Amino acid sequence: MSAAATQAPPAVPAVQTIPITVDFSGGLEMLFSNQRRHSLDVPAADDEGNKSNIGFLVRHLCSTALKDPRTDLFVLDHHMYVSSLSLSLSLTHTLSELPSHLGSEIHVSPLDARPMMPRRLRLVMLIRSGSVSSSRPGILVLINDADWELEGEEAYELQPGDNILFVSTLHGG
Amino acid sequence: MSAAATQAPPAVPAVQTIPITVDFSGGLEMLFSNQRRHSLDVPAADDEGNKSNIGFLVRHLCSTALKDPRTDLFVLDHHMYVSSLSLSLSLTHTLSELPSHLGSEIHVSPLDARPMMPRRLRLVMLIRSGSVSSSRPGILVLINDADWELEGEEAYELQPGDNILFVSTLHGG
Amino acid sequence: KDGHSRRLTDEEFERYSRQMIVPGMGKEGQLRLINSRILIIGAGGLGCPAAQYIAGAGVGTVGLVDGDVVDKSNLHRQVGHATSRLGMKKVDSLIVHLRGLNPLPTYVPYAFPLDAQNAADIVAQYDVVVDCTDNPATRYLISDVCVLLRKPLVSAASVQKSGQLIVLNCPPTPQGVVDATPRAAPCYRCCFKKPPPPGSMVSCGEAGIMGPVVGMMGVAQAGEAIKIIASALHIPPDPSSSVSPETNLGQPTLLIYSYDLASGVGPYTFRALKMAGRRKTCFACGEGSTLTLEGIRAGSPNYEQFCGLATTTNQTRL
Amino acid sequence: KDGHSRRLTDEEFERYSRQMIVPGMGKEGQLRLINSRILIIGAGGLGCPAAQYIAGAGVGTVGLVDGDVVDKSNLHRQVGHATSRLGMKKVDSLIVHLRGLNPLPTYVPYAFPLDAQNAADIVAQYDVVVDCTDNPATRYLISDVCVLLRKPLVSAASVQKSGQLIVLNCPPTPQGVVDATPRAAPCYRCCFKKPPPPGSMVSCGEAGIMGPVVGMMGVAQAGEAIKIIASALHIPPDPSSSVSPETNLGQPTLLIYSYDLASGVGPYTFRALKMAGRRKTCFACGEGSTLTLEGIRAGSPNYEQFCGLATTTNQTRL
Ligand SMILES: [Zn+2]
Ligand SMILES: [Zn+2]
Repeated sequence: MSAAATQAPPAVPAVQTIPITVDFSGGLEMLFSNQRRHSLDVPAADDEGNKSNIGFLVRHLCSTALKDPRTDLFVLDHHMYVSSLSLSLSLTHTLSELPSHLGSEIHVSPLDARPMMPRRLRLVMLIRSGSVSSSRPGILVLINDADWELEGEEAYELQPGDNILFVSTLHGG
Repeated sequence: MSAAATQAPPAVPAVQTIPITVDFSGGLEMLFSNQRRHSLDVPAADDEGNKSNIGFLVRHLCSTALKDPRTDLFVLDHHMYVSSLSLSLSLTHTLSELPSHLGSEIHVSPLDARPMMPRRLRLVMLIRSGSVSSSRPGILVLINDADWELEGEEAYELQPGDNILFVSTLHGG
Repeated sequence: KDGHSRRLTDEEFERYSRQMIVPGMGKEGQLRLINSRILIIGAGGLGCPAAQYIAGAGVGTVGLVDGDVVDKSNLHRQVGHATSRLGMKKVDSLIVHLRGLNPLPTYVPYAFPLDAQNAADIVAQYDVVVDCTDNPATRYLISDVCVLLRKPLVSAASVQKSGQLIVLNCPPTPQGVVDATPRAAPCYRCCFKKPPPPGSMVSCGEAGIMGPVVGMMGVAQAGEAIKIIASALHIPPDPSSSVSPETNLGQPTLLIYSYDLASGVGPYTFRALKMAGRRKTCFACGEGSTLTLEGIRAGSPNYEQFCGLATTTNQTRL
Repeated sequence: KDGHSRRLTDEEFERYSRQMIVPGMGKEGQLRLINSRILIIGAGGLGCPAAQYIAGAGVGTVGLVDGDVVDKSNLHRQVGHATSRLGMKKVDSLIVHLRGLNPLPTYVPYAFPLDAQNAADIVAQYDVVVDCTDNPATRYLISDVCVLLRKPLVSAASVQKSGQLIVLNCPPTPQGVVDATPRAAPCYRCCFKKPPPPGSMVSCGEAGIMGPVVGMMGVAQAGEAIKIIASALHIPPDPSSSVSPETNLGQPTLLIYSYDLASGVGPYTFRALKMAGRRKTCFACGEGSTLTLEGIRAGSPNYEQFCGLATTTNQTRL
């Protein structure tokens, strides 16, 4: 081993990140390997240097999902990837009606797939559109257990240790 | 007003304190004006200069209660003071059997007093004895929602923002 | 009202003694229950347990609304029905059970679905409404009517392994009044402005439901309805009173329950989420709202269209 | 066991379909329930709702232990009984209701109190034990027997406006084994080493109880018992398996419920408390424990004395 080899390489400027946790509930967790809580380090600023806010977080979740097929964060159930779903897919499709071009990446057990399909697609829409607005129906966004409207909605700037919860509204009884 | 009067008095050395919250649950909150949560600033060290721990906290709760009759922290229900209760009181006494020397400080409505009396006395014992040990029956001590045995019991040193919960064990069904 | 200071009968004393001795309840709370009227809309997975505890507690009049009949697939979770009552109207079946449990309350069956035409006439006769329904169109209708008739609303929902509960419109304040002190309580629309897309509205029948999950939410609804009546939380505090009870109902908490088949109870099994208060811009209770009972009866708003049900009548498979 | 891969009957399919389609349950989970035996000790405020949902879910054999008879003062909270069954043994009364709800399970009544002599023989016949009793002596007895017979225990308690729930001894590990991987689950004594002083042991009869509070805990017990069976959480994981499901049962959570008559649901309504795992020094399950079934039958330990009941036989008033 040469002396040169032991020298540390020049330090790459560390990307500043913010450690947060992202939770899914009300059935949404089933879209994320049944894992309710995900610990993430998100960039402290967006490409334009603005502090990362909730709007950025959703875009970040989106781009992470699309760029990194290894992470199971955006695996739906066990075998279904966001990147394989067409945005034009009608929300009223059931599994048997899925366009065939989605092809081999879809392997969902029939028993639990049919009823959940609409919600899967709903979240796919949420993520793929890259933004959630206050009028986005059916999903509440909570910042540290408070309705995001109490915190400034998309404009809320992420703080280290924040918990962001996405929970779907239920109607059954 | 003279100029001298506007001069600030020499600063008294500030007592270092630790802000914590103390919660009571499982019925114990009824001993504290039905208030579950109490925000306190406790001295950062005991008289001997040791960092304040859980054992100290209980002694502190005890001495605060006995020294400051204004605070309702240790008022039992509305009119019953810890300082008026005899330590030698048998735990099996009911209200009508209370020694008469406890006298006029006891004004408890008969309806809710009788069944709660034993628990009142139990907590009085806890506080008056000035210490809780791991074998103290009937009351669990939780440090930041974890059994205190996971945190070192009485030796656990208080940190700013800590939450200490006293909860009584229930047996009804 | 009459009877708020009457003596309890021996029968009532014997039956309710165990809750009357609970601190905060007492004879006063019990008499409030006996003199109150609670409407339970939905006699299914939420309505059965909710009704059991509301009837058991001695609420004077219990109204039950449901147009469905008992089906065998209901019985794993709808514990107020019975196999021998399959095919019977759910409200009648549930009343058989409730009357067996406690014959003292008056039970009023409404064996048809709540709709825009009948909702106001029914709701007007009750003090508190418990929403145990299973579809968003009815949930928005119930909330709108409760806003206009100033009724507190205990709302819960459940599907699969999740449950939600929130107390709304309590204490009720006039439509359009937003800047009140203490803060005006929100309605269902304040918290859930728009319904989810039509295709995502899965019912318990379609998506499944674990009995204890919906059971927990139904029992919790009974608990909230009982406390509202027993502690008179639905009576707005006297503004001249300096006592400001911290009931935290003006900015209520959405309780969410996440049941996990694969692991034990943990820190996220229950979560209390802080919701916003009444919204200025709320369609139903906000400033300048044009919602009226007459409008609702006449078909405006159209709840089915609002919730997209019209679009799902296209049942042709692609 | 036999039958774990049999077909479901049409009747079973129809009755249980709504829980079978819940993700994680399926036909496999349903068959586990059908092939299981759950013992519910106590047919009162906890036992009634627990039994309703356990029976509704299709557990194959439901045992019920209680020596009491139905009293009118029970009925505000013990929703599986009825006014027409006053004076009947609680286990028989509750079985009337359960059989009406679901005739498929086998119901086994034990119309006498659980005691040191009969406990082991009864518990041995079941897969999971649900403690719905109302006194500490029986709670310690049940836990000790569950440790020795290696049965998971779903324990809950409730009084006035408070409730508690914890899953113990799940999956069961041999007495005395402490340094296991994954961590051995605690027993009741590990969490509650000594009973409270005798005078502080207030029952629901003495101190009162709100129906929905004990109801919530009973329903939650059903939920935990059902998940243990349906997901086989009571079967210790294969040590050769690399899959380590995070069931958090080796270090379980004590769920506490604080119902507040004067305010709405809030952040402290439910709290999840992290308890310690199995204790080295535990009298029942710890290292070198000398507790045996033979000893228990012969009167050692003396549960009444341990819980101070002997001292309360002195009823002379001062
Ligand atoms: Zn509103
Ligand atoms: Zn142990």
